[in-house]
Amino acid sequence: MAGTGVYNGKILEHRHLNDYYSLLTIEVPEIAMYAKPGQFVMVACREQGSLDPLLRRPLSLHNILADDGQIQLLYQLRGKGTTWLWQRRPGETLSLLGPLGRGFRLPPEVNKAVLVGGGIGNAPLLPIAQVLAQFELESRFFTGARSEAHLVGVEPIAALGIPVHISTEDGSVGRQGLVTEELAVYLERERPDYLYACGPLPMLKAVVKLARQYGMAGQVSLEETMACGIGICLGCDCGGKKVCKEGPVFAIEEVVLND
Amino acid sequence: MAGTGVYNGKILEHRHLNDYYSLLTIEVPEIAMYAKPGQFVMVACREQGSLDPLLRRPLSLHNILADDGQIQLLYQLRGKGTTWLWQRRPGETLSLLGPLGRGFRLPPEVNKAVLVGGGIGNAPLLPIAQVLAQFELESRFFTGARSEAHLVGVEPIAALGIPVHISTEDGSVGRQGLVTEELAVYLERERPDYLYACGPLPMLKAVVKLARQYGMAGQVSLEETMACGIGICLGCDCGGKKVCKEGPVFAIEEVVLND
Amino acid sequence: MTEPNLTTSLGALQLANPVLTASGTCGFGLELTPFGDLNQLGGVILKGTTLTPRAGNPTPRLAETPAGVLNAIGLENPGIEGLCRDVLPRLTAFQCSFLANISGNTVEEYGELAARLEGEAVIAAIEVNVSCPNVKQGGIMFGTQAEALAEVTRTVKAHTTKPVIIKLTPNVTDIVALARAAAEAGADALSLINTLQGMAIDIRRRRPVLANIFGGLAGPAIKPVALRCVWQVHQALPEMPLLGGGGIMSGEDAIEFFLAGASAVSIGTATLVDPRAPWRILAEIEEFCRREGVRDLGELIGAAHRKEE
Amino acid sequence: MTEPNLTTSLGALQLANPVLTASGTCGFGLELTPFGDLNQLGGVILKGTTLTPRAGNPTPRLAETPAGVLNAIGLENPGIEGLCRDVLPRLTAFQCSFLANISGNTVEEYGELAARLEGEAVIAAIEVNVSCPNVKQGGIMFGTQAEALAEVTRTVKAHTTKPVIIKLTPNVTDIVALARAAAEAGADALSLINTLQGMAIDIRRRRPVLANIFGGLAGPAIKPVALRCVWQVHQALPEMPLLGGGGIMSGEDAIEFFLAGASAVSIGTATLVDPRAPWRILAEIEEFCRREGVRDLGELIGAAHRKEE
Ligand SMILES: Cc1cc2nc3c(=O)[nH]c(=O)nc-3n(C[C@H](O)[C@H](O)[C@H](O)COP(=O)(O)OP(=O)(O)OC[C@H]3O[C@@H](n4cnc5c(N)ncnc54)[C@H](O)[C@@H]3O)c2cc1C
Ligand SMILES: Cc1cc2nc3c(=O)[nH]c(=O)nc-3n(C[C@H](O)[C@H](O)[C@H](O)COP(=O)(O)OP(=O)(O)OC[C@H]3O[C@@H](n4cnc5c(N)ncnc54)[C@H](O)[C@@H]3O)c2cc1C
Ligand SMILES: Cc1cc2nc3c(=O)[nH]c(=O)nc-3n(C[C@H](O)[C@H](O)[C@H](O)COP(=O)(O)O)c2cc1C
Ligand SMILES: Cc1cc2nc3c(=O)[nH]c(=O)nc-3n(C[C@H](O)[C@H](O)[C@H](O)COP(=O)(O)O)c2cc1C
Ligand code: FES
Ligand code: FES
Repeated sequence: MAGTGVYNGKILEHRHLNDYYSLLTIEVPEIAMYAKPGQFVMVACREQGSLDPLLRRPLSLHNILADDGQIQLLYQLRGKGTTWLWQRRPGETLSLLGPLGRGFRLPPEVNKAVLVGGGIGNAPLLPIAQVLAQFELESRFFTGARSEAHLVGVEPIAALGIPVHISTEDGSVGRQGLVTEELAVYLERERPDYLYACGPLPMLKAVVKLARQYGMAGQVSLEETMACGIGICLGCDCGGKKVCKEGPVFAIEEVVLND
Repeated sequence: MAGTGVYNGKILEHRHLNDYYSLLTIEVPEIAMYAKPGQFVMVACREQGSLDPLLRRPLSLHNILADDGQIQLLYQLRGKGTTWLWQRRPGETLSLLGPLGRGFRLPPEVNKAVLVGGGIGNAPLLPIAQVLAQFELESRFFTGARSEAHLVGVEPIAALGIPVHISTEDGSVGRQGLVTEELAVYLERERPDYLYACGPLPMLKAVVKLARQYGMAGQVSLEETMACGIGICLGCDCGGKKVCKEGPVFAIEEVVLND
Repeated sequence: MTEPNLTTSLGALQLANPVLTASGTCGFGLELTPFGDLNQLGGVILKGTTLTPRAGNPTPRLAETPAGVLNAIGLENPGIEGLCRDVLPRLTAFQCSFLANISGNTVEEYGELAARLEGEAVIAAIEVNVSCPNVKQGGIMFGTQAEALAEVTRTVKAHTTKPVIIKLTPNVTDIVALARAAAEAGADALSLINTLQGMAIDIRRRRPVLANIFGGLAGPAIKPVALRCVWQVHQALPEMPLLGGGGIMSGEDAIEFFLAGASAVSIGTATLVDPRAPWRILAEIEEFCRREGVRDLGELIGAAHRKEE
Repeated sequence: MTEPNLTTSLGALQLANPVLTASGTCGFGLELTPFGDLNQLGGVILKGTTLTPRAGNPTPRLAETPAGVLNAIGLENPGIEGLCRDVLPRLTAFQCSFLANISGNTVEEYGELAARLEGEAVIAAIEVNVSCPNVKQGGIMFGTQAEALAEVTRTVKAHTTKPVIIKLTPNVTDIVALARAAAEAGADALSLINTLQGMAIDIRRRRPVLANIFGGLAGPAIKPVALRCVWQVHQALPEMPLLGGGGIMSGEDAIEFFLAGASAVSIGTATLVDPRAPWRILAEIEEFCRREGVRDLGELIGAAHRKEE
């Protein structure tokens, strides 16, 4: 993890995509240089001098523009921290701790891969999709959301030439239903051999179940409440492993998803 | 106290005068309309959603532009709250509680008045100076500071045509010494009959002593740590009186300045 | 959709809604009238009152801390006679519930204070502040010793027919033991929590910030401790009505207290920061109930103790 | 001007400077090496260790609160054998002081833990966490009962020649009584404070945020309580060396603790928020001393107790 540290990043662009999602472009070469797909940063969501909110917020690297020394964060407006973040403007500075965690790995042998993302879970999938595209591996992207407005981060993956399958719960766009329903049909028919997934826990559970059912290997990116992001507080446990350090990406074989 | 309330003010201008002092111009007609000389506002020095710093900061009305619906605050960079304030930019909104307190009163009969201010204590003197000038009362302004860089708020009073006497501790501008030294000479010679003062406690003590010595009436504006600014917490006691409500301006006769 | 029913009670004290202003943070209520209609609040708890007038502590009496405020007012108040003579007559113009908050140096003083209020119709209930040094027992706080606490409770009960709410201090090893002592001695309800003992130091002067050295910590910083106390007491004494408070700044904070077991909440520091806070918080509670389909406040009280289905 | 002398001590434990990382907030120190040089710190207090390995509590184990953080890690750790086998050998590469932090379910376990560490030269001192339920006494925490605390202290002392630092819990009525009990039982120094018991509730789910319901509150929110504890104990036991901590985020916060009576400080939550915090805080302490003309840290320790001239 050469280069992990606390760095000031300068906001270059901040684009509110709709009422729920926003895309930050940040200049922070120290992180952009070393970051790998699936890694994340811990963002201080408060003004210097303020102690509330106290903890940094984990956000995945949505895009790593190493040559430009830039990263992009794609985030959903949720509570105190993201509300603060939402109001930041270009030119302002953010304190970032990163790059953190063990990201997505390209497995030694893959013929056909699937990417599966739910809602904001699409955020960390772009960098690994870029790698798949770069190696010209056959891959497909299955994504699901509550409704059209909650579909985010799809275009940049589509732009790589990766076919996209959209499901929405209300049918406002794509197929109506859960992403795992469409995924199941595809797995049954095409038998891809590797899977990358990120999304809400119920989705991940269903995905892992499907993967096991079809004997597929793969990796999932997990979320857990974090304080430090660097393995010193032991707050982010998942079956005896630290999500921030041994994850957030885990091999499907090693992952234990409890209720 | 008609009109006292919590209002959002829009920052129109924010001028950093030097490394220590800053002048804010704020559009807040609800306060500008009702405020009187010597009153103050409690400013929330944190972003909405943050709880740190928790308490509002008391700042005097340095200028009340009733017709324009504007006020000005002249403040010194000190700790957490003023550091936050220092970074605000035009267009941003501040939450203000006010107008608060009992300000300077024009006494029934005055022939010759003196204004005495120390450091940032000059801030609340401008509005009462304006009144004195408006009534064409003979008045003089004595002000002291550590050094030239700590002299603030003098020009707008001078611009009213009121003669100004400057003392600095290091002699970098005006007479070298304490403001009360030059004041004493003047009192002895001219025997003015009324005094308005604001400044650090040691200065106020010396001023009150002088006033008593020369049998002068007058008013002083006091500072005390405040939480509410509206008389409900009893935090700001001065000899059984609430500085925020029965003050901050007290008649010299009624004031008790302990160590 | 019909409006949620927010009426609640603390023992025999019926409240139009669960939002009360906390003692010492709302003066005598009158100071808040420029900011809102007292009649819309569940109740107003008056500044702590002692037998004789008190001048309070020297200043500084306040110190800000991260997300909190320390106070050492020292119970400045006009004394019970001053209260009854000068303040209470002015409160009869309002319909909301006024609660007295009493502090004694001895058990007997608590009894006298309660007795003096018995004839004052405007006082709907008595909140008993037991975070006071017991001068007869070397200054140990009444609220930290089960036996002393029980004695205060019994004495106040013996001198009044009004509902008696014992306000517990969190500065104890076992809040449940003290709650139980007050309950067994006849308390009609418990108020949780008073301030945590704390201090701050001025590093330039190299002296404590507060003239009194120690102060009571209030504000959002103490909310987790207050919630834990409410939870533990509700768990142990599910039938005892609780007035919860400590760091409530929003309707959502108040909801946490209801879920932990409080039947009503007291708003303290929030009012110091924003005098409209009690009204805003009430509106936010209503809004939460509407949004979440809560028809009666009772659905929330203690609900977080019930396991998920 | 010469550099200020920041060497200090906790009983027989000599420290190059007063900044230690708090147990449970710095892993085993090794995790911090990408962010700073451990050898520059006064000391590193290792994650709490128990006799047998522990998996800790289910998640969520963390909840943020205003200016604070609740944790219910549940003492996840590899057990004393795991520590001695896998961790301690890797620490010998560093020159700074490493302190073990031990937790037992019974008095005997504390003794066993201390005995096991006796031969481990890399461990400079033992910090004893007494915020653990005493399984033999119905789960009441050792740290809340003077007699149990004294027994733990005596037992640990009997099994080690290393300096023993008893880490007190603030969740008690009378911190001084407990400090005195530990002192009389032979503690070489006291560590003040561990976390305050608290909780948070998730109002959407209507359940406690933490899977464990309760957690320990740490961070700036508790600083006023921690300072008060340090002040009271230093006042009562001026000769007892104190390791102060609770909410220290800056050098200025640390100075407050020295002035209240601490000889060294422990940095906890600050490191979680910023892994460079211990180094930054040390630099800020140095900077303060230079600015204020403090030549020796000793000039500050307890200085706020001395009245102004
Ligand atoms: C490794 C990792 C990567 C993530 N990547 C992204 C991303 O790229 N885009 C994005 O929108 N979100 C991402 N999340 C979720 C994101 O961290 C939360 O949405 C965010 O912390 C919410 O903060 P808040 O203050 O707005 O909400 P609040 O609810 O006020 O937060 C309160 C506390 O809960 C924690 N918390 C809340 N939601 C979550 C969550 N889902 N996971 C972990 N902690 C949470 C916060 O960090 C904070 O400590 C990621 C989470 C993890 C663990
Ligand atoms: C009625 C009144 C009018 C004032 N008018 C002005 C003004 O016009 N311009 C100006 O620069 N300053 C004025 N002050 C002082 C100003 O309130 C403080 O400088 C300011 O609160 C410092 O806040 P901080 O967060 O930067 O400092 P910090 O030291 O971080 O503040 C910590 C706490 O101490 C309080 N505090 C600190 N200094 C003072 C002080 N001198 N008086 C009262 N409380 C203090 C703060 O309000 C806060 O609660 C006035 C004070 C009062 C009481
Ligand atoms: C300035 C101030 C004065 C207080 N005075 C009293 C009092 O007289 N009697 C009392 O029982 N509690 C008093 N309290 C405690 C509050 O009523 C309340 O219990 C405490 O502040 C916690 O609530 P909060 O965090 O909402 O402020 C006072 C608190 C503050 C901040
Ligand atoms: C995540 C976390 C884990 C902790 N684990 C331990 C522990 O194992 N043993 C212990 O004695 N204290 C433990 N503590 C308490 C800290 O060592 C420290 O006493 C406390 O957090 C107060 O300091 P702070 O406010 O600087 O964090 C832990 C604290 C946190 C936040
Ligand atoms: S967040 Fe601290 S160990 Fe993972
Ligand atoms: S600041 Fe609260 S009464 Fe004056």
